[in-house]
Amino acid sequence: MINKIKTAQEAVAGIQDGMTIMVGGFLATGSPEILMDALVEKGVKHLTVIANDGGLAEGQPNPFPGATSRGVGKLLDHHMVDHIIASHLGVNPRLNEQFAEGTLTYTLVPQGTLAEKIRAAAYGLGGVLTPTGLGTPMETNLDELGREKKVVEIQGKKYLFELPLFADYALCRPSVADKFGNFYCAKATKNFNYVMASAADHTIIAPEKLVEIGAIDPDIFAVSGTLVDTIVEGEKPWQI
Amino acid sequence: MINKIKTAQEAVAGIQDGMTIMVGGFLATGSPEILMDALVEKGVKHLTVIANDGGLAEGQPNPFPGATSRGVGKLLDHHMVDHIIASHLGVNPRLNEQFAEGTLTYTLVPQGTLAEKIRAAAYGLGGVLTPTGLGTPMETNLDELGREKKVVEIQGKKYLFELPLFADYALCRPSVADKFGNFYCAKATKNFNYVMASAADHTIIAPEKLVEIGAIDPDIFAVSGTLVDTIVEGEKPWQI
Amino acid sequence: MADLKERIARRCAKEFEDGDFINLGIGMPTMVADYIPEDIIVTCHSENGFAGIDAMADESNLDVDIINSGGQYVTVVPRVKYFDTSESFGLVRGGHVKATVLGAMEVAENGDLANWIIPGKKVAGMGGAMDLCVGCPNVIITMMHTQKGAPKIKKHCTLPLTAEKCVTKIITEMCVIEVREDGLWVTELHPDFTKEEVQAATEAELHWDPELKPYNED
Amino acid sequence: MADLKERIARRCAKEFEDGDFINLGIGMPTMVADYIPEDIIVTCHSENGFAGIDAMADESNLDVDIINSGGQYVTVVPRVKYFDTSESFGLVRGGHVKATVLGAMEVAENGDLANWIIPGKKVAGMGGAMDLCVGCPNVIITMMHTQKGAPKIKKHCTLPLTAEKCVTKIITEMCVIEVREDGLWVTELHPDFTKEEVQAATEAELHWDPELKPYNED
Repeated sequence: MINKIKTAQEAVAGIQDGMTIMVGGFLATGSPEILMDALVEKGVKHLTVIANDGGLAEGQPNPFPGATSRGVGKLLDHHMVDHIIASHLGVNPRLNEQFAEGTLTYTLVPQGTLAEKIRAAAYGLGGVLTPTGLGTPMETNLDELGREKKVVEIQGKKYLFELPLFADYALCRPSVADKFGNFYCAKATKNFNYVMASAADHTIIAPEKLVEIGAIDPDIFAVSGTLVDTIVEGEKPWQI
Repeated sequence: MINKIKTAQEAVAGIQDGMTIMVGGFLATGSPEILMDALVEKGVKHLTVIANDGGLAEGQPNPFPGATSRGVGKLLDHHMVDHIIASHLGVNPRLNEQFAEGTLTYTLVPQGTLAEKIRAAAYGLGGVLTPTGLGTPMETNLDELGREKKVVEIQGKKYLFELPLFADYALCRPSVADKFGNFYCAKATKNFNYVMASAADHTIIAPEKLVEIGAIDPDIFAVSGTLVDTIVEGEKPWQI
Repeated sequence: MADLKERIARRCAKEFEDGDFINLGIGMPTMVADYIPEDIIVTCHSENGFAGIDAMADESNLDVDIINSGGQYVTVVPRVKYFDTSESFGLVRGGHVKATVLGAMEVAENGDLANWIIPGKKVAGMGGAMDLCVGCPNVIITMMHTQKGAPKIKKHCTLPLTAEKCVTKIITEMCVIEVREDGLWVTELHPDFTKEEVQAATEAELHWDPELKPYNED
Repeated sequence: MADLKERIARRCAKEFEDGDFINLGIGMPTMVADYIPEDIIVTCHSENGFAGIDAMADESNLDVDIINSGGQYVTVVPRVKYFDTSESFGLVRGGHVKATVLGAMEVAENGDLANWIIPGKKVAGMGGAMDLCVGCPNVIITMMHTQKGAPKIKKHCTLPLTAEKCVTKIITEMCVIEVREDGLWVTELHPDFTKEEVQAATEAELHWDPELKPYNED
């Protein structure tokens, strides 16, 4: 019978140089640290990363003195990322350093549009029609694959058309998962973890807590275990 | 301070002849019966109903002998509906009777497309691009407001473009809600209740169980109370 | 007839592998679940609201909050995940449900499927069928080869379509047919029938796979 | 300066009614929450994941799973509803968040807003600002009237826009301005300033509402 539980090293073994990965988290809250660590250990290069932001650098934020870098920040520390697709790039200083060096490029996408582009990929829709970004650089900038954007008029109102956003791997951090992979993220750790889980060829989750199948009320689960390929144990709460 | 709790009669007082209402439920599982009863009592006419189906007629289904009609079926019994927008119309015999009489018309929408059209209305998107329905009567039939449909080619693949679907009122049946209106629907009663709650000008919920604010783990809530205008107590489990 | 339907269900059950997520339509397709080996985990999608449908409910375990897409009370497996319609069909449209097993009124040799409406008859509606046929990478038709002797596998569908070019495999009491780019290829033939009998019961032209095997129902 | 910011926050708090669902940006807009009367319920959206943000957290109540959109640890009200980014911005784009309160670099007389990027400077990103300005029916700008003496309320924005024609109201230490179809209308004037002083600090032409009132900060 299928057993999805693997070590972090086994889980990321298929992630190759040049691949596109999605990483859950918002300023690293809700990011799967154990999978970031395994990627750093593996030393993958030239990644395209889809995430809300660049995570956190060492020492960010308060109130945890001496904190290591977090989330996507770990990949940036090791120059593993060639391109980042995100809604905000102002917090982690590694980002602007690497933009200045010319070793990292970026595509900015408004936060809500980013979530819908990923959901469109996850759910087989042809794209997203959103009013967000009209009249701004989002209308004239090329998209993450260098494609021009279209403005569409519907019922007398204008919308920007955005294409779906896929990845090779999605790396998500549930607060609680069962051994089949059904999961949810507690409180404000949900962010991009839910949409990403169904938008990639492979989905790896690193739950903070792993429970037996049937152990909790299934109505709390937000993502179906049928979408989850691999489960990695050992993820810790943030401050530890 | 705002108090959303009203009687069923007060709750439906604003629903006028000719309005469009959305009703949660799938073959009446997850339909707000107490609100259907109040609408019947009020005697509203010429409604447009958006629902998965026409609910159930008296005696349907087994295993509850002597069951009354359920869900949208109650409105059909009293000839309160002029037009129904649904994905399935084969179960409740009142539907085909009234189609034959010429007192009821319908628009069929594939179940997944129906959910996305409602979600697009709820979430400010310009429409839905779905491959579902291509090459079928869905492509050539007019939509629920008599508009022609468009086929759009995106990245070499064809999609049918469907417009958002709004309503004046959404009538939903949570299993559990708190007094602010945060709610979830247990097990297979979710169906259309979640998307409908944010796609109407007014949202009325009839929870089977009403709890104090803060009484349960908020991570189980699926719909924000900020979307809920009115809460009606007294909804019973199905078989009672 | 019951034996033939069981034969089809048994054969169809062999299509699935450990870990698969599939959808079984109402009627004969539902029987398929009974023949999935117990040493693999196959999760069945109930499009009205969950992944993990199990057997029909009886008085001892009936929960009024759990119906299948036909409105019948059913039970669920412990790994069940409930969802709303938007998520349910997101999973379908996104290709996450590997296969759907459905009956058919007509299948055309290019994979077109008609199984939702007969013009002039009672209005029913497609429910989730159009989404399932478009979204699932594998659309498997389980049906009796003919309807009162009339072929159901046609050159072209005459009824309104459920979806274009969607069918990937047809399993009947006579044979197993793969729908390929260049037409219909019979890959398994039941020993009760000859090639000629099967072709005679089929309006579309059948091709015979060079590695044609006997019908595998164990 | 702190007093002037408090003045602006106090005035802005009067915009809200019992039952409102609003979004307060980082910085001065966050201060607005402190002045919302205690006898009404206003629910504040934190676009990273919940409805019902409360005060900043301290060591006694810090939960590592609850941050605001600036990454700071915060607390939540008991009626909190957590959500993912898709739902969060669905609520925004769908118009369900009645108002967003934001700072601005520039506001134009047609309601254009620029507050996310200065070309040539460090790359930051719009985060959720573009969605909020397009989705919320009321976009309220709270800011000091000028930046080091230079007008921020302009005929046209010179910086890249956050959203077109989105601003509905501007609240500064000097006055309250409504953005109408025919331009900027001052509806309240603070007694510390004259009409001439306000116009001199504003590049765009100001119209004076016939029912011009004193600045209402109580």
